[in-house]
Amino acid sequence: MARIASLAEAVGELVHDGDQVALEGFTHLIPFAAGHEIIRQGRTDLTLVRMTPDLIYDQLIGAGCARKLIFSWGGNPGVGSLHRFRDAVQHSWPVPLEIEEHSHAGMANRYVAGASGLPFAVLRGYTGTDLPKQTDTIKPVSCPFTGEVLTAVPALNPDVTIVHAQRADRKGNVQLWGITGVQKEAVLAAKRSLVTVEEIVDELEPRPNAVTLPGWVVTMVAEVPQGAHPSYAHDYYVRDNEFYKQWDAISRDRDSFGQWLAEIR
Amino acid sequence: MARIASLAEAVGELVHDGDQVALEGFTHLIPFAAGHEIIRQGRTDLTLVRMTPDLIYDQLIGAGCARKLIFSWGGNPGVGSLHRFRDAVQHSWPVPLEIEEHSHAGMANRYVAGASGLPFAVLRGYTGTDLPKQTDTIKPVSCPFTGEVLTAVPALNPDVTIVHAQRADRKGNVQLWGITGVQKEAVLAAKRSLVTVEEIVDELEPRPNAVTLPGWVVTMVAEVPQGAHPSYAHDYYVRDNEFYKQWDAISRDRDSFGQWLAEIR
Amino acid sequence: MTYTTDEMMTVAAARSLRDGTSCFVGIGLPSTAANLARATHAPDLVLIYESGCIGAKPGQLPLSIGDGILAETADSLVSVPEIFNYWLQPGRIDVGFLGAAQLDRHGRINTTVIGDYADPKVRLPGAGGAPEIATACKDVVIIVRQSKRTFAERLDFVTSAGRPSMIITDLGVLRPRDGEFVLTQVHPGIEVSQAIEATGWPLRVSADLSTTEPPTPSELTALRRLTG
Amino acid sequence: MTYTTDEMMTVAAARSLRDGTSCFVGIGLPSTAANLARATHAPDLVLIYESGCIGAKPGQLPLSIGDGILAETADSLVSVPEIFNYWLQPGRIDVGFLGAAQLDRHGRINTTVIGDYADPKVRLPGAGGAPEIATACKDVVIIVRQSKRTFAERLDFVTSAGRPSMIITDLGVLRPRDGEFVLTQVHPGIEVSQAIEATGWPLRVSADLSTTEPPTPSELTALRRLTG
Repeated sequence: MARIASLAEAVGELVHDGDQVALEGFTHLIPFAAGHEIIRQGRTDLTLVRMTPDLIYDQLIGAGCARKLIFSWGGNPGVGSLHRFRDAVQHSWPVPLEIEEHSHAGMANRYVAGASGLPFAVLRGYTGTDLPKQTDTIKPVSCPFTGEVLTAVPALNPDVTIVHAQRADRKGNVQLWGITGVQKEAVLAAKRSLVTVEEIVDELEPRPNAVTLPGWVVTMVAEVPQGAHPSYAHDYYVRDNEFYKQWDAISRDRDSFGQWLAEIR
Repeated sequence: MARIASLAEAVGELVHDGDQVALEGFTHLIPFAAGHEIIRQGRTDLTLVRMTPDLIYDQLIGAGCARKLIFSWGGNPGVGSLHRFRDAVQHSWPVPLEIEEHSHAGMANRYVAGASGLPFAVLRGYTGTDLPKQTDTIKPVSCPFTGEVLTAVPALNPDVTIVHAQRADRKGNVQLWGITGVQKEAVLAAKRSLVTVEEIVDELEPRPNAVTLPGWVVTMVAEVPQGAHPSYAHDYYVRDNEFYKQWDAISRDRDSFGQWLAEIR
Repeated sequence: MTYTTDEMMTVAAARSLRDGTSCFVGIGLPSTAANLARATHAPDLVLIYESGCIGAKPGQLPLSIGDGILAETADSLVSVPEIFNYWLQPGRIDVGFLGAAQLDRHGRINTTVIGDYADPKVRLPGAGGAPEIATACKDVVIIVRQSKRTFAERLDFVTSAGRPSMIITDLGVLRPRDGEFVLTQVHPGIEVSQAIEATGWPLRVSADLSTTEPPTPSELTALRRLTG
Repeated sequence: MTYTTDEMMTVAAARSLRDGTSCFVGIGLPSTAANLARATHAPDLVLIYESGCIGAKPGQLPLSIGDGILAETADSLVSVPEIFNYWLQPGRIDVGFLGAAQLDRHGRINTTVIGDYADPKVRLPGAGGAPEIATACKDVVIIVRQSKRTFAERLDFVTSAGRPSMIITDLGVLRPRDGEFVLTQVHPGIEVSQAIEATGWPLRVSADLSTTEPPTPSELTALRRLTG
């Protein structure tokens, strides 16, 4: 049974300096509030894992929380670049950022292996690309039956995974719907997990296209309305596309980012 | 877009002598009517694939349709043995039956590999069992990162998969709900597929716990009300537990089975 | 209240399950015992069936591991590949509750063949989920009626090879000591000699042999409500 | 009706999609073109987004590949691992529709870095779904504005290496001939010299060079309704 706590308490207890941390949510249900709480609590040396770093990791990287990034696509969707991510990679600001780079298919399969208790996953991937030259977590593997050579990627098992969902009940059973991305796998792959939710309800009524995570595979649940803003929560609020566009200007130089950071802190 | 046809037409067109055929449905939604149609059309030399052969394959085996069985659990659930399966293995009646035997986890992963376009799947399985001594489709595979030895099983890609679902629309989009077992994987792994449905409707309204198979991955759809009887169709009819019990007597000797067969034919 | 040896076995098996844990449930005796535990001392026991039902709460006993009542009452309903890969395989389930057609002194199970594999005397159903349930769950408990035929000196085939912590029978309870299952508990009214007689290997008896508490009236009432 | 070069490009890309086929859609220009096809000559085109939306039917253009409208209108909504493993990887999708930051004469794409990987001049977003979209779909089409910077003599990094059948730009269409992309089509009003000038490698021109049909009023109306 998941423990229900405040966001500050949950992040304080579950996220430690130096941890490998995955905050997942594929465009939808991105756990922004939890990201801001990590910044507020001043965590450092984190290895951040996420398929699409998005604004949330641009913020954590700019705030100096991260030592390393494991990812597959680091842009501002529909807008352009992630300037804090760029600044860290190109100029080591505010601290150097090591990167471990994959494709979406590779990252998704790394979570699947993690959730499945396997050390690696097999895919048809990275064919003809330069990624295996730069990323040592991409290796060939042969089929024991046909001899065909395929690609292997190692499991991801984050110290802690954080996701946002629409609802939980009082036992910490969690329900999310709409685009559910890789969240189930990311939670099941992790050693500890935190789910922030729009609301805690008495009963989770069944819904189409819903994923339910039983409370006994979730460590902590925190009620955080609007916890995915400026991304969206299906049936609660829409994506704040304006903020995504504004972020381009806010993040473009270190000073304006510093102002944003001071307000968050 | 799937083609909508009669059951006889669909089986006639899709199932050929000598084919590898998977009829799936885990306790729920077992495509019995399609199995009976295969018997009626006198198909022979089939390689039958199914996690739980159940009464449906006991019938096909007793009718002499099968040359080989690929499976993981061959019993009459809650009742006892499959007598026609036993008679075929123990006494080659009515024809010899080759078997290829796995565990549920192995079979499920073989379908997953098939659906994923991979030649094999990796699992932690068969540890300490005698199965790898008898089944040459179980082999060791090493993790390229940790060196750990795990188990590999080859993909299943049936010539044709047949499943039963609650509904389809007129474009052949298929919806099934309740226990959905391994049906999605079995259909996606197959070269051709047939879905029998309780009813064809104008619109598939969204439902909790539903799997939707788009019409463009289904070859043919046939409307067959009660097509899963004596298994059940969630929200349509319950399992005919009495028939499962009666089958024990019907199938126990060749004569009474022969009478049943004459009626089906 | 009087009770049968089967009822004693089921009650003893139910008691072995702690509240708040998760249990991967085989059909038949294991399912009856796990549902009895949920109906008595372990209301928050999480029942998991290989058909993909997680947290099933059937009011009546299911006849198969895929009954509709399991799906309707589950906290979460997943595919069969998912139940094996994401839920069983990583070792996140506390107890595997299994039956057996034949087992040996090491707690290994045969549900495949009696006789030679290529030319069997009796062809049994086969492995099902058991090989992986027996090795992936943190703990494994076997529930089986004890007889010379079932408790075999030698298995014709090893279907599952886990490390069970307990074998619960209609006569008593066996636990591993120095790599071999020995009798550690007899049910009320059962003689040690009966258990020895019903075992195909020379059954050793633990020095600290105890006697099972008989079923309480409330345990029996709950069990009969489930099975009735 | 007058139109922009971007509109011509999008219309040309839309026309390349046949009705009743399936298309794995990247965000931006590819998504606009695929939705235009669905709104015009290909109402039964199946749009597949990497967010897990199969058969999405958005009335308005989505801004990201994970907009709510894609989920709400999809025939089937699946997880991200499933979209890559069960749908993309086996090659069951007819066309992959991709954009590019930089590409070479072989149709290989760079969306990773400009300059040295370890110490890049410009860090680009990276691979996303492109490496597997480019190799797993039966056919691949690239939609990209043509310029010397984008159409590079040499890539600093190969992010995706498929075998596209077409590169559709704001100036014309390139197709592979003897292992190299050559100009096979120019849009109305575009000079061959403009296309050569906007290409970083010595662009060859096909002997059977043709001119694209200009956008019809109904194509333009449909496009402007989508983007407006």
